[in-house]
Amino acid sequence: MSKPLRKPVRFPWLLAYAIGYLIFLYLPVLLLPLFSFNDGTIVAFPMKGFTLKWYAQLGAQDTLLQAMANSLIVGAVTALVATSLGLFAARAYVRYRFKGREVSEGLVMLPLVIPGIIVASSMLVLFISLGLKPSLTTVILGHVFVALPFAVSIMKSAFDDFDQSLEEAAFDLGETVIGTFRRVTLPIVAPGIVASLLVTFTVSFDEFVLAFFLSGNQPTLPVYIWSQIRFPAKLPNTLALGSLLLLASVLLLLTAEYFRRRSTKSA
Amino acid sequence: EAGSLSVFDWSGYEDQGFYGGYVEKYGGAPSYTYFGSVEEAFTKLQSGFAADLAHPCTDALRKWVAADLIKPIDTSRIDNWDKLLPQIKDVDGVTVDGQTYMVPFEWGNTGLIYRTDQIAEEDVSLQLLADPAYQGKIAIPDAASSAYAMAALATGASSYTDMSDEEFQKASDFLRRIHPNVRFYWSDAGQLDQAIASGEVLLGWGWNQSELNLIWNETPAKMMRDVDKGIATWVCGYVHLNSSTQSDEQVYDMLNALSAEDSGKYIIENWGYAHSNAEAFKSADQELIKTYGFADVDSFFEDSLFFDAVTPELEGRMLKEFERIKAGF
Amino acid sequence: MAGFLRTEAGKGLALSAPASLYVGLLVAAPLGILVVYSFWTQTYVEIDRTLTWANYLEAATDPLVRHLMLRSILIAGAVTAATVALAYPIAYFIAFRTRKKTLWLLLITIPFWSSYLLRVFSWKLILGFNGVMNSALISLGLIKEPLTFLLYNEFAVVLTLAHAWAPFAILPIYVSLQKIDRSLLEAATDLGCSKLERFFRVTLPLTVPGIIAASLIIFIPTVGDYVTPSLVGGSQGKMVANLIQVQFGPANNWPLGATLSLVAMASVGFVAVMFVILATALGRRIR
Amino acid sequence: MTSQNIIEISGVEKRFGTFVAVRDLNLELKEGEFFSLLGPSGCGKTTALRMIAGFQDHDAGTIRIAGQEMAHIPANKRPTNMVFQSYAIFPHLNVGDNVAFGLRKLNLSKAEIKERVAEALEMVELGGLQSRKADELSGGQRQRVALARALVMRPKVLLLDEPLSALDKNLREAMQLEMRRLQQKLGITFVMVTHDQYEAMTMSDRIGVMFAGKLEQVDRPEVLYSRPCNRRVASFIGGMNFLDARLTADNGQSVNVDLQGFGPLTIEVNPNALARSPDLLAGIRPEQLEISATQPPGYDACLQGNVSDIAFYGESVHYYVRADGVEEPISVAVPNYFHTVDHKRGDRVWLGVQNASVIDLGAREA
Amino acid sequence: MTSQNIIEISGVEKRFGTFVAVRDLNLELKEGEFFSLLGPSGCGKTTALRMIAGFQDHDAGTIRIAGQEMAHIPANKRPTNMVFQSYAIFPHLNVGDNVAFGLRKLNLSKAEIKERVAEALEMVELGGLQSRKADELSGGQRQRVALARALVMRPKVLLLDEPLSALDKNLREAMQLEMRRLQQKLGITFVMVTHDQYEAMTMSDRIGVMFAGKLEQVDRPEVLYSRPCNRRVASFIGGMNFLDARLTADNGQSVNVDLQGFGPLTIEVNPNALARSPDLLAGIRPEQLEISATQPPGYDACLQGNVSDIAFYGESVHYYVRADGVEEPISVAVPNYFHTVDHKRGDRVWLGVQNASVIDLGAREA
Ligand SMILES: Nc1ncnc2c1ncn2[C@@H]1O[C@H](COP(=O)(O)OP(=O)(O)OP(=O)(O)O)[C@@H](O)[C@H]1O
Ligand SMILES: Nc1ncnc2c1ncn2[C@@H]1O[C@H](COP(=O)(O)OP(=O)(O)OP(=O)(O)O)[C@@H](O)[C@H]1O
Ligand SMILES: [Mg+2]
Ligand SMILES: [Mg+2]
Repeated sequence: MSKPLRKPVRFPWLLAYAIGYLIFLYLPVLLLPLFSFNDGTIVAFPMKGFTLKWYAQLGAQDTLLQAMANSLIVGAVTALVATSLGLFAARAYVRYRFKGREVSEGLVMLPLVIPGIIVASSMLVLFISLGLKPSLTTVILGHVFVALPFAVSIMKSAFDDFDQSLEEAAFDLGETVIGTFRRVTLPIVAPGIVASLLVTFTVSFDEFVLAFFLSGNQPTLPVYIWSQIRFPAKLPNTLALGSLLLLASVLLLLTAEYFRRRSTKSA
Repeated sequence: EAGSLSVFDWSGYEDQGFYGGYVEKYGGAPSYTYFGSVEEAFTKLQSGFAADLAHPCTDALRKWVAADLIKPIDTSRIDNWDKLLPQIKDVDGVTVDGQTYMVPFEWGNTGLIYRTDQIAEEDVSLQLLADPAYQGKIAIPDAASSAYAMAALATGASSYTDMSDEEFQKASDFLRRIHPNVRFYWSDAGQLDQAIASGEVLLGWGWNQSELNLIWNETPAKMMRDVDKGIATWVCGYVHLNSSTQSDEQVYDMLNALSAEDSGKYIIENWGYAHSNAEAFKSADQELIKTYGFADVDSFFEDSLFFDAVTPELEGRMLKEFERIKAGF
Repeated sequence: MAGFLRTEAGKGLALSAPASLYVGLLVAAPLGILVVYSFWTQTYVEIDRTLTWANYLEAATDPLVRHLMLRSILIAGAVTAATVALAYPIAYFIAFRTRKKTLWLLLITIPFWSSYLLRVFSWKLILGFNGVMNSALISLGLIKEPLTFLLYNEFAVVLTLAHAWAPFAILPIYVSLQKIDRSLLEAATDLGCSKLERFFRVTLPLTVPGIIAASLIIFIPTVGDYVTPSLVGGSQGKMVANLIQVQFGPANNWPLGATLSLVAMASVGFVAVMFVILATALGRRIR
Repeated sequence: MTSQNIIEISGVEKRFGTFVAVRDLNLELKEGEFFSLLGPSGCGKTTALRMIAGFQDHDAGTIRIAGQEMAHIPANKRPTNMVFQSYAIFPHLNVGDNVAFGLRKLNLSKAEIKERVAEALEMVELGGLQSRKADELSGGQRQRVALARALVMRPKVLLLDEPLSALDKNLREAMQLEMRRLQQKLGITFVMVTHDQYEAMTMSDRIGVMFAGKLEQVDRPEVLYSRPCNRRVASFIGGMNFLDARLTADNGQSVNVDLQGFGPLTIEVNPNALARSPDLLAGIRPEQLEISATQPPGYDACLQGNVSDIAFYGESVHYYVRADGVEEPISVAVPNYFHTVDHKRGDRVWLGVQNASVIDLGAREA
Repeated sequence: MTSQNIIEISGVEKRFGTFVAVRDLNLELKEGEFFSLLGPSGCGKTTALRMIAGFQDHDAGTIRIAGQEMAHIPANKRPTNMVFQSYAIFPHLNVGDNVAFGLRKLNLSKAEIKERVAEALEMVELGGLQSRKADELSGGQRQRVALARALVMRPKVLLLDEPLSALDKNLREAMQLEMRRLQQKLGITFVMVTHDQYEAMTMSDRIGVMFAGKLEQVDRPEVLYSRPCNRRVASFIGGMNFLDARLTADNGQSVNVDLQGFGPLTIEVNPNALARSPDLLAGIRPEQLEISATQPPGYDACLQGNVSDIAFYGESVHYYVRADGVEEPISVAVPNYFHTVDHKRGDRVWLGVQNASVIDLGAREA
């Protein structure tokens, strides 16, 4: 036998680019934690000194915490509603052929491509003319609208992989339509549902323009941050909160990934 | 109980030192909702947003009244009414067409803030804004009324609220001339503070709050306070909204707390803002009064320009023209 | 009726109805209202409900509107081009050059779990006068005075948005790359193509749909963005959305705002359709 | 037979839009019968099976199972169970729970469920694998779990949609024997869809051959092979040489014909042939022709030709012979008795045929 | 043979991590040869093919094509072309552009490209379909476009990875003939991967049988069938009854054995058998046994048993006979001469075998 053949190793340009791109993605995000430890209200270089006071003060910022709670509520409700609507719609698109399917599919994707300010302003007009006062409810209505395309496309890919004969098998074994959905469909598309919940929650949690137009006296976090950015003294608090949020979301994502892996391993 | 009163305010004004009397009586703070600008507040209120009190500034009041958003103030129920600075009470907007609509709260200057290490005190003037030497080194607010007030001062218009066509044209031309120098039109004060602190911007039209922030951060910068060269005074205060649902009693308790001498002392000492209560200047720490330039309050009122409510027709023109100027037209 | 619901079409319609009705109503009703408003006029706080073309006339004749519209489309085009061009290699890398696809996709999404406003704010810290970039360059001795062309101009808007839209570009392109049957690539090599030729003759044409999807998702909302331009765009970054926002805000002229919104949508729609047609045609030309 | 009809299908039709997937389906199946539906891809086999199972409504006709009309009875209420082509093993459940899935709807005690699951798994030789995860199963094991899951419901009729097509050759042959054994033991009616002729022939009591939505012939495997009803059926099952034949005399049970290339022969009338005419089509199976270098003795007719091609199939060798007066080469299969190939390409050979080997396929145009 | 070796593979190995997908591969292919790689799923056939094509590096050994060492020559520079299992028709191009794909690299004039494309399409009988869209093609058409696209490049070697597995039976058989015809006409070396024994046997000049990464036997189809090298190869191609045989005398070219059940026989020594020992394994093909109700005359050995099972295959009937002294039932294939089945289950029958039908498979444990 001759010696093993080895091709000359080439410089991995793409990997290098990918790493560079990651730096581009992370640079701005990692500055937030950095300045949350800065002992000064003006966020600029050079930094003044190390402090934890912005974190210590966080607990006392009632309105900030309230805004955060609002965002969590809006995000959670949006995620639930959008995912449920998306679940049923995606199932219909993947499973059934019917007149108007393309139209309906296109329609549901529309929010992705309508400029935010137009959605926001026209919804404000709509809600006011319906006598619906700006409130968390209107924010949720708006957020479900923008989150729906994400939910639908995620659930569609979940149902794409879903072998339809599984449902028929359950039905064939005497299960009812609802029973089949509960005992077979739901557990199998569960990873898709979790992904959809996570993504729609993120979309809502980070959404500003609609929330700004549609929120009443309960601002969501981005709206609150918007007012804080104009008010320098509170900015470091906001940075501290942003850093904590980032940490929390990383943890959440890692947990979700952990469970996803466990479920695919055992599925 | 305390929280049932809702206040629509700039963020930061939820500080309990501003209304100690209310906290004492009701055992807590009212609930606050924030806006980023008075225009934003107006849009939202017009959209049907409801609250008991709001915190606009005088220049907007005429529009608020016209849009039927606010109720007149019964000054007899304001305990401190007589102690309020008379010049402030007279400002157009606190009263509109003879009716009082606002309980003035804080006031201050809008003026030219500059880096003292780069520009000598005797050289500084509004005309410097248009000097090609300062290309990319100035910042002015992204708000038509404030910009036009500055332009009116710079071009010597007789009245800012009621400019003649010719004066309006001159003011617009001035703004057009400084446009190439503008680094950015600031929409939040922090943006201006940081730019001046870093040396990115050397001259800016801004609030005295910015000056203070710079002083606290040890930046060599100050506001040009020479009334002859041009300075403006703004007054903001609380208005009673038509959409208010709380009892008048609670609303007036809050208004009284806000205009009390203690509140004034607190805001002067801790925030460096001038308060509407004349007594407050006497009881506040005189050292700080000096640092913040409030030693001679009356001097502010002599030749300074007040942000009175502009006539609707003029306001429309300003807005439209300002948009063009910003777009480079 | 019950019979219809048991058919395939019936079940499909019933299941998809909530979502499409929801979106349909929330799209149709506001659009309808916008249309109505656009034919009204407003002076100060009074709305005049007589129908008139005045707003459209103003939008059509005012060079400011045309200027801002054009600038918005150009900036959005630049943002789209930059984002897609920067994202394509990453999507390619994840689809073809790594096994840890999930990890990379996660790495790419995590930065977007912070607040958008704070991220934009960070860009100001990086590009600012004494920001990260300038500090670094000065300490390296490459420059003496801070560079001022980094922030408050179109460049900053493009860069900030290219960052903000990254996952929206990477994901559709990744999906279309992932869908490519690997044997097609091998077939191309087998027929004599080098890697580069293979990319241009097979991979690229097959990802045109992904590129189009990514472009639309980025281009259209960018035209409507007013927050980023006002934060990092400086005196040159104003876009048509700022003008619209001014009408709904300070200027308090909703009818004009509605008109401008509709005009903007129409222009954007037109540009988008032209783009799709052009891109598809170009994709077809490659043989 | 004494046994009862368990399935009675008459006049059933299924349309998808304007396309008729199944037309005028008539079929009666006996209790305990093993029936296969055989046909090319897309001919409507699966559709027919799914109408019996209740997954698809039929547009016309009636389906009766165990005497009961099925029109308005949904799939979950029918006395049938199905083994899916993809097996449809629930991925989130282990083997035991998969098999127990349908039982849990029946109000049985836990112990009883456990017992029936164990019994069903024994039956398919998967005893003790209850706690295996679905994705830890091999193809053959998955197939058997699917079978157990259906059998545990004790259906009157078991429907199977190409149950073995995903398995490789050796496993498939093993499972064929296994399933046939099980079916005979349990006495359940099996209806199996397949496109593999050998599978159908070795497993089934009767086979239905379908083309383009139409069931063309239903018969025992031997009859299908020896008396196919027309050219399509004849060529779908096994190899067949088609030759023109002219009717010269009709003797009732048999006819005299003049067979292309071979000349006069007397062949049995095929009762299954769909239409009759003086222009007959005749078929001869490749293995029923004798090939030899000299004229073979004892055959009813002979012809001469040249070997044009030879294909070695292992157990047999196929010679393609271009015969004088016949356009298509005639294929002849010779069993590979002694690992020898007797004729070379180009050789002049004789072909011999017996009367009994020539199949009457009815009118040439049918 | 006078023709040259076009492919020379020696000592080639391929590992995926620690798993050895192909081990010690040695193979020499002649110009113009039709070679098939046959083996069960996962045995490494595709991997071997892809190493020849250059899509996969090999970890050891050498591959020479047309005399040139291929180690550092990328796939796009090799004188080979490939027909992929999935056909890999470019979906964004029409038929003409698909076929022209590789030609555009060759600096040909437009007219020349057009001409060669037309010619290649003619060759696969798709003339005039240049402007068809890829997704408007049927399975068979796709296969032929893939073939044309590779052939138009005039490769020295054409590699085919299960080119027919996606087609249905009738189309597959038609394409088998077609491809064989084309190969003979063009004189190009074909290397085809398949797992269908009949396909390999009917099309190939030589077949390599692979198991678990190892090429176990390379030979002409007839030799593979009559002289397989061991039990695995023997059972992978055709049916086979395995019986123990004890060596009683070694005569050089032949051996005397005592065959389980049948008794003493003299069988030829199999030169391919891998290992020898007194405990031999012998094989008898089912079609080479004679079955009869009475002792068949003229056979070298006989035994008696009972018919335990009957399977009807159409062209033949398989009887499974439980013989005295043999554990496994012995299968016997009888051609279906006259549409008659001669024995019933349970019948007592005789089986007869000739010396020449018993295959020496070497040592029992090999
Ligand atoms: N839901 C449907 N809508 C429209 N056409 C359909 C549908 N289901 C099946 N068909 C069509 O009906 C015909 C018969 O389909 P069916 O699945 O019964 O074929 P099959 O005989 O099972 O084929 P295969 O062997 O390929 O599984 C096909 O032409 C198919 O395209
Ligand atoms: N890229 C790879 N990484 C790891 N293992 C591989 C890879 N490619 C193939 N294998 C393994 O190598 C073995 C041989 O694979 P190969 O595809 O050559 O089999 P094959 O004989 O073509 O099978 P089939 O008939 O199923 O196509 C298999 O066990 C397969 O799992
Ligand atoms: Mg089918
Ligand atoms: Mg393979």
